[in-house]
Amino acid sequence: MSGLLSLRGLRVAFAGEGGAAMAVRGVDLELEGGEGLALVGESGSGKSATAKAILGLHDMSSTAVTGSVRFEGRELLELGEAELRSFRGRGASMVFQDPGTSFNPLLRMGEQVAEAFRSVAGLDRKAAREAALGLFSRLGIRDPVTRYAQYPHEFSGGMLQRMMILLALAGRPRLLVADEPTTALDVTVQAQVLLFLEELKEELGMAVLLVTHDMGIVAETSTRIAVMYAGRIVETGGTAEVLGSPAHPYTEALLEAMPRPGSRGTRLATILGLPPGVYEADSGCPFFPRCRHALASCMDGLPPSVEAGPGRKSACFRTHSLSLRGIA
Amino acid sequence: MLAYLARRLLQLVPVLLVASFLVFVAARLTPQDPAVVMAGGRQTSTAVLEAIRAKYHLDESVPSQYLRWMAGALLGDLGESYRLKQGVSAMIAARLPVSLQLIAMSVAIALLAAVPLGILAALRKGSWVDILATSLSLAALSSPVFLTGILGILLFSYTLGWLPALGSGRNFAENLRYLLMPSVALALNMLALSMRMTRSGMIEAMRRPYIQTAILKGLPRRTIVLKHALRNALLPLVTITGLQIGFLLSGTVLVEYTFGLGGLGSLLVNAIQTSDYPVVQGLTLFIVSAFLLINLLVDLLYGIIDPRIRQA
Amino acid sequence: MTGGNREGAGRPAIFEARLLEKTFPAGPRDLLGRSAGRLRAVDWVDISVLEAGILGLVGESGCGKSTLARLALRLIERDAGSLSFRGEDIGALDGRGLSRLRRSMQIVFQNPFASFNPRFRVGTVLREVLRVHRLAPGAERERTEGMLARVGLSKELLERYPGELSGGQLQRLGFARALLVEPAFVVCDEPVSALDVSVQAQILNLVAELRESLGIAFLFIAHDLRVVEHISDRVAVMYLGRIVESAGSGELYLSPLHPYTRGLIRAIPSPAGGSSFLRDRASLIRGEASRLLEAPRGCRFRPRCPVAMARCGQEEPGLTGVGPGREVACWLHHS
Amino acid sequence: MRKSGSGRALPAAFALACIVLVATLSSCARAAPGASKGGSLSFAITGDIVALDPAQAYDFTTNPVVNEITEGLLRFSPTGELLPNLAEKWESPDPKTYVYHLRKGVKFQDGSAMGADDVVFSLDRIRDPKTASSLAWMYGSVDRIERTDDSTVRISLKTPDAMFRYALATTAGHVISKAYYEAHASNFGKPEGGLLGTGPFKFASWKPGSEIVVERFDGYWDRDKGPFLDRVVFKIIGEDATRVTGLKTGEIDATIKLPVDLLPVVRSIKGAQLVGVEGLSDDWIAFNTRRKPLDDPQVRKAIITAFNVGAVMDGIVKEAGVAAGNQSVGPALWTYEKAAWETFQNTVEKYAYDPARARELLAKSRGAGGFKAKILTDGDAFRVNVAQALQADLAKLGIQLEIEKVGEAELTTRQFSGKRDYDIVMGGWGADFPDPAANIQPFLHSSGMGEGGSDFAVYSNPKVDALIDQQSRSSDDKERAKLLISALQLAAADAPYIFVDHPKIFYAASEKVGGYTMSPIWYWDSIARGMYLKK
Amino acid sequence: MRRRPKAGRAVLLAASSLVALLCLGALLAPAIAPHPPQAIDLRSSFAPPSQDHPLGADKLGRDLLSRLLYGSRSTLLAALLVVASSTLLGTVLGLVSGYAGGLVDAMLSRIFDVLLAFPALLLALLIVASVGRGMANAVIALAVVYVPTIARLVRSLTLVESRLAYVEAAQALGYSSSRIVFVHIAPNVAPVVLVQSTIDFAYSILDLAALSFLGLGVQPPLADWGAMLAEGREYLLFAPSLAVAPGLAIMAAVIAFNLLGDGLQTRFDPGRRGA
Repeated sequence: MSGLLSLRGLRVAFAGEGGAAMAVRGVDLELEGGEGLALVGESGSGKSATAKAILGLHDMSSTAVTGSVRFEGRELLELGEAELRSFRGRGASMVFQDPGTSFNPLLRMGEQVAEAFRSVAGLDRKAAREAALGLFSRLGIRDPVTRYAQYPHEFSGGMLQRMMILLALAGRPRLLVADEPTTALDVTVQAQVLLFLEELKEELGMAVLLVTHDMGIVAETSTRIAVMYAGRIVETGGTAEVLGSPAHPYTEALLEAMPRPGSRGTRLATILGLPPGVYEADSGCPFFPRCRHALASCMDGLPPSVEAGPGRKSACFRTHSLSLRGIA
Repeated sequence: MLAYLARRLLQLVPVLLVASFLVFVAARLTPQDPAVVMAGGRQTSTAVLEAIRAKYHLDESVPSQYLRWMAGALLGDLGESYRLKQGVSAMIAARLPVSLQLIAMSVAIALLAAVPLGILAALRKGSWVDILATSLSLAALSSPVFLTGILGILLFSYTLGWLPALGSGRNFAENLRYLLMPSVALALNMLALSMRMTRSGMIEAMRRPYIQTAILKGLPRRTIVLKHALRNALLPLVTITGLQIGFLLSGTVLVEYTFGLGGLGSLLVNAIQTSDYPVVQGLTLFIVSAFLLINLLVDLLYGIIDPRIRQA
Repeated sequence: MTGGNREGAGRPAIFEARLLEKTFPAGPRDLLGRSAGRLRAVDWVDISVLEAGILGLVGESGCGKSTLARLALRLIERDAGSLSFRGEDIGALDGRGLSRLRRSMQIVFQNPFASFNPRFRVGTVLREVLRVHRLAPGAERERTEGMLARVGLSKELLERYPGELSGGQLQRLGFARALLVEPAFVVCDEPVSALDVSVQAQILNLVAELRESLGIAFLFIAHDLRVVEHISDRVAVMYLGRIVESAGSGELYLSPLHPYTRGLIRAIPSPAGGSSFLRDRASLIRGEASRLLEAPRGCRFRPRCPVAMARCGQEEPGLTGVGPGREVACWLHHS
Repeated sequence: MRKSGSGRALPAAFALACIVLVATLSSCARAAPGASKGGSLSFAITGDIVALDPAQAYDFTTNPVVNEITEGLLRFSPTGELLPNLAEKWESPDPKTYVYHLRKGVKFQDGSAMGADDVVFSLDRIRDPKTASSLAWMYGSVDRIERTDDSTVRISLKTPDAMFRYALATTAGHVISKAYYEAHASNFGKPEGGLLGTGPFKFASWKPGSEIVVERFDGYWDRDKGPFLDRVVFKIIGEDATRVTGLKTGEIDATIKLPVDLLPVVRSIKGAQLVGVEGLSDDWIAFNTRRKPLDDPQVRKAIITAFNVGAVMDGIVKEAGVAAGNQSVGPALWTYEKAAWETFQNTVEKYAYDPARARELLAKSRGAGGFKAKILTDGDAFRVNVAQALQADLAKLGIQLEIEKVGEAELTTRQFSGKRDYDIVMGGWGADFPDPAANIQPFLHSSGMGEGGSDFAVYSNPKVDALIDQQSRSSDDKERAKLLISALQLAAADAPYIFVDHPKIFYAASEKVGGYTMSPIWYWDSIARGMYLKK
Repeated sequence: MRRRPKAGRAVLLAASSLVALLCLGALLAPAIAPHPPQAIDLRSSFAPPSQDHPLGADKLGRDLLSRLLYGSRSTLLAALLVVASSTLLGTVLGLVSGYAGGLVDAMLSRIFDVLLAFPALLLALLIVASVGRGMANAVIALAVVYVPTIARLVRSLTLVESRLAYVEAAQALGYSSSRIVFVHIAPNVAPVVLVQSTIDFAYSILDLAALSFLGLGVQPPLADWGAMLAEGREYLLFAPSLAVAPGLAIMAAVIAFNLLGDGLQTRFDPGRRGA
């Protein structure tokens, strides 16, 4: 299997007030070329930190990233600044959560787009301008020449995010990491942006690692899913399979907590308690205190990630003894 | 933009009016009798004192004196100095170049040193460069202008003889040498504050998502720092620059006094010490107007750098 | 509790707003600094909440939902329109009357982390409510502890500072604080949008339980139609300051009438993979809402509407009854 | 004349003796070997000039500049005698009439000739209250000034005035060009208008606050005496240390008015010359004799006796003044009847330092048991220091003296205002003329009690007034001395003042400057006229 | 990786110790000063450092060390008065202005505009020149000068706080305006005000020194450091310690309070830590 991206034992720790804040505690993940994988988790689960680590975007003066990030066989964590620079945008690229802050507020929009073409695609000044104007037109922007000279705050959020996506794709990367790309957008705009992303994915054939907290988005966009909890991946598998019959109690609880058609008038399932803090050391299964299926033995060390079906894994001691409910 | 400028200028009018009235009243609250001071002190006859009072309209009521003064001020005539018997406007005009050059040099020194230092300290946060720059800026921030001035004279002029201790040169080039020590003394506070501002602005800017976008574009670090981060980091610096120039205006009072420079600051101190009301009033009004205009310019500059403000 | 028809036919309204209007200065300013334009945040809105009912209000950001919430509580003053509580005109209340009203109407806010004064312990915050309103004198401790239990929190939290609590705990505290004055009507302004899905479920359960056991009526504001649908009896859809459709919750979801409502529902990504917009691209609403500075000519949804007609550019449709308990503001449904 | 420590007014002082302290070299003779013509000299003054106008030239910064440009009808010799200048000779046919014969061929700096019209115009202008000249009082007894012919001017007095004769040697007697004044009526004396006179240097430029430049006038009438320098630049430097530093670095060639504590520093500068002359100024402390308990002479005497003037001389004044022996008229001012003055000085009661006696005096006075009082002074370091010394001495006596330090202008106002709003005030004073009366009448005559007057002690003694009036009308210096001494004897019993010292003034220059000898009356005369730079 | 927070604590510790040292010096001056500060001994005029006068003596033979110790009392007391009064008044005005809005806010803001139109020291100079010199007047003048800055700051903080949900919640609960302003908002603006007033303390030491330097400050024989510096300046060329010692004392005090301000800022505002 010639994986596009392979994470092994990835750990990310930030310098925090109480010492090292362990945001990512050993993530293993595989991604094939052209594949759509969703990385799902609640806030603080470490999904964004994982995404940033792939692109080497952490501030190295205050962050420790260890483990292995292999991209097409190359170890990214060992790359120098120059190599990393040429990797970003061409090998893999990224889209961030808030399009409103992803662009420099003081520079003209056209210039910021053209800059990407110059740097990533190696175009000269004039060609970059042409490319940027072309990009504006492609987004259906009327009067692109005028809009070229406008500033980010004069564009709508949805438009900015689409630009960001195109900009990220300027160097034809094989992987696009999208970190909650629609969370800051309204639902109607979110649909437009997700659709746009989907079209591009089909057109360019790149792999997409979509970071999100919304199971709905996962179902709509990704063939595979990886569920994160407290800095680790607890379950992976095909989206339909995982949502239909989760193997990990956390996945199950997450799905049951969602309001859905027909849930009106019923009590939603809840997950009691809080996830372990970033400074807390491991002791047993991290989901143990909140797990309704937990046994006393779940306290005995970290549950290993085990095969839970074809192409599926789950990090639960009871993977094979539980039958969990999903959503049809 | 023009409407904005017009609105801002219009807003200055009431502020200036009230300020001018305050200045006028403040000058009149002083316990000194200008006629006696002007007479120089000696068995002056009452007739001479009366003549002096009549000549300068000191025998009129305060409101009428104020109206007379304001009417003149609007036409650019700020009255005549009691002590130096010259037109206040002309005195200001004659002394303005020295102060202007002093302030300009200070601003230049402060910013030219502060911005690169601030960037360096921010990029190497926590390194010895940062610690050194931060500590020196603290010392500079805490050193009184007058102390630096006299220590400078003691060291560089009196002991080492490297720099002229006093006065100004005959032309711009000569002035660069003459005004070096005064402008450095004056610039230190601003330098320190600007350095800190640049540093924190830079640290703040480097954390922004758009910097990550820039990194993603594979831009060289230089471009990221100078093109993307610096401009944003300079915004808070621009905001305080107006205020800083206020500090400089105050500072010239002390620096010009120490270095024997015939600028507006020394004029003001002398005028205050000799109860030369017309000079105190006129000069204060001038400085306040200049300060307000500078702040307006700074705001406009802010608008030029930040399109969000420009279009709001 | 069943999911049956709880649209409450026959129950009286506890809260009503009629032709409510609020504008804010916006746009370029003239020489004296006055703004030329006015942003029409809430534009002739009619809503009513029934006793012990839950009215869901849904709309995208900037549509005026939060302004409406603050107008209802008179935290900001309306420009025009009327407000009534149990038939009493509360728009005209003076300070004393307002203070009385505030024991009957309460509000819970979106951001739980900003909802509490970070300098005060939880216990202090809660006891202050009782003290200011002279409730339960001498029994403050019991009352606050009782209320904590009611919202599912441990009394140990009384000694903690808000900064030490999680978002979910704080949001429950928000309810506890609001409920201490024993209100009959609570406005919830996006109470779950800052919360993770597992915590969101706790709050939704809490609201349902409070209505059930205490008979409290709610105006529940959210941008997530799934959440609103889950919790409400009725749902009103707001678009750029105006209610464009209102209906019983299940009904609205099953057969939306207004093109905006329809688009909104279609745009919701579904985990069940049922109604994926990716497979039905045509129904997507295009473009984005932009804030209105002037009253529009024609329907305000027209620029984004997939089925706009000539008339939509001429006249703005009013909210019209189109069936039992159903109202919609669209020319398509005007007979 | 009011004397200020920090630089505004003159300590008018006249000395028969000029004490000269020479640090290194001092050249008195003109055209010494190695002297050269030309060159530019920079001279530091302590503040900006008031105006380029003799009518306003009444202080230590304005006078040195104006004196280079305009000149008086007469001038003083170094010993205080009147010498001819623009007036070739003069006579007083009767005590109320003075006639001046003008020197012929004197030209203004624009080449026009000076005539009687210019003289009458110049003197009348100073007299005119509208001019508001600080020197107008010198013409207080003048009735008429008239031109007799083109080279003669006649001045008639209303009453005889023993001191009028001196006025024409001061800036009050300086002659300006009438035509020039009329052409520059609006900006005369200002940087744009400038000043035109007959002096050795002509006005070139004035950068207010920085410097005034004068250039050599080649048509100067007294060509033998100067001018030699091409240019003199008066630099305005308020800070003493800066001035001395400038002297060291060579940016300053000469300066006047150095504080005593910097004198050793100046001496240590290689090649610097330093000269001090005894002025006839007084540093004085006045009791407000109308304020309780200071209205009791016993209280005043107790204070004087408790005040250790000797320590002040040693520790504060040092070489910058001579002890006054509690008298306003020092030996340098004994311009006539020297013996009589000397006898008086030796015999008069001085209330010398004696703490025990002070306690006795106070115990018997209205201030017994101690009291609180305030002393008013400005920020001048010398005065503040003396006030603090007095404060410490009086504390031992049980008198709590509070120091009220005000600005110089406020001190002036309160010293001269009719309200006399102070308990004790400290100041400086110098005679304008070389005559003992110049340091007696202002202090003691009750006419000075009102606004603008200099009777700082609010002292009023009809007998003293009568004696002073009588001497003023007399033209016999022997008689005048007798009358004045009698007045002083009466006043000594009342002890309205403490006279601390007669301060000196210091001139410092680099060794290359020659051709100037500082005289006690230097401030009424050109400094740069004979100056040259050695090669 | 834990360097920054530790450095922050170290800064706070260093600053507090320095401030404590200064205050201790001022409090214990009578006990530790070798001489009474006003004891004139003309024989010791300009005495060099010796056993008797550890830092030498001034023109009047007064002990420099003793005067420095006592000088710290007037310097610190004056600065404290300036900061306390301006902070109190500025905070109240800022709270009222920010919360009340409308006409009250407009009027107060215009007053602040006018006062802020003057460069700070210039305004102080003008006030002292008109009401008369002396420490009390200098303190009043500087307090007036500092009020609008604090008031502006508090006003903007109040505006921010007013929009926070906890304030709206208090309004919704029917709390009175004064309760909301003084019980709820005030404690939340307090940390920023505390930081600002610490920095203002540093500035007021400098400004008071400047006024004293220009002869507008304390009256002799009392001396604050500014007055000592102004006095010592005359003897700079031959007895530099008379000017340099008080100058350095001013600098040390200003550094201490600036540092304390930095430390407090880091402590209260962890979001901007290291910035």
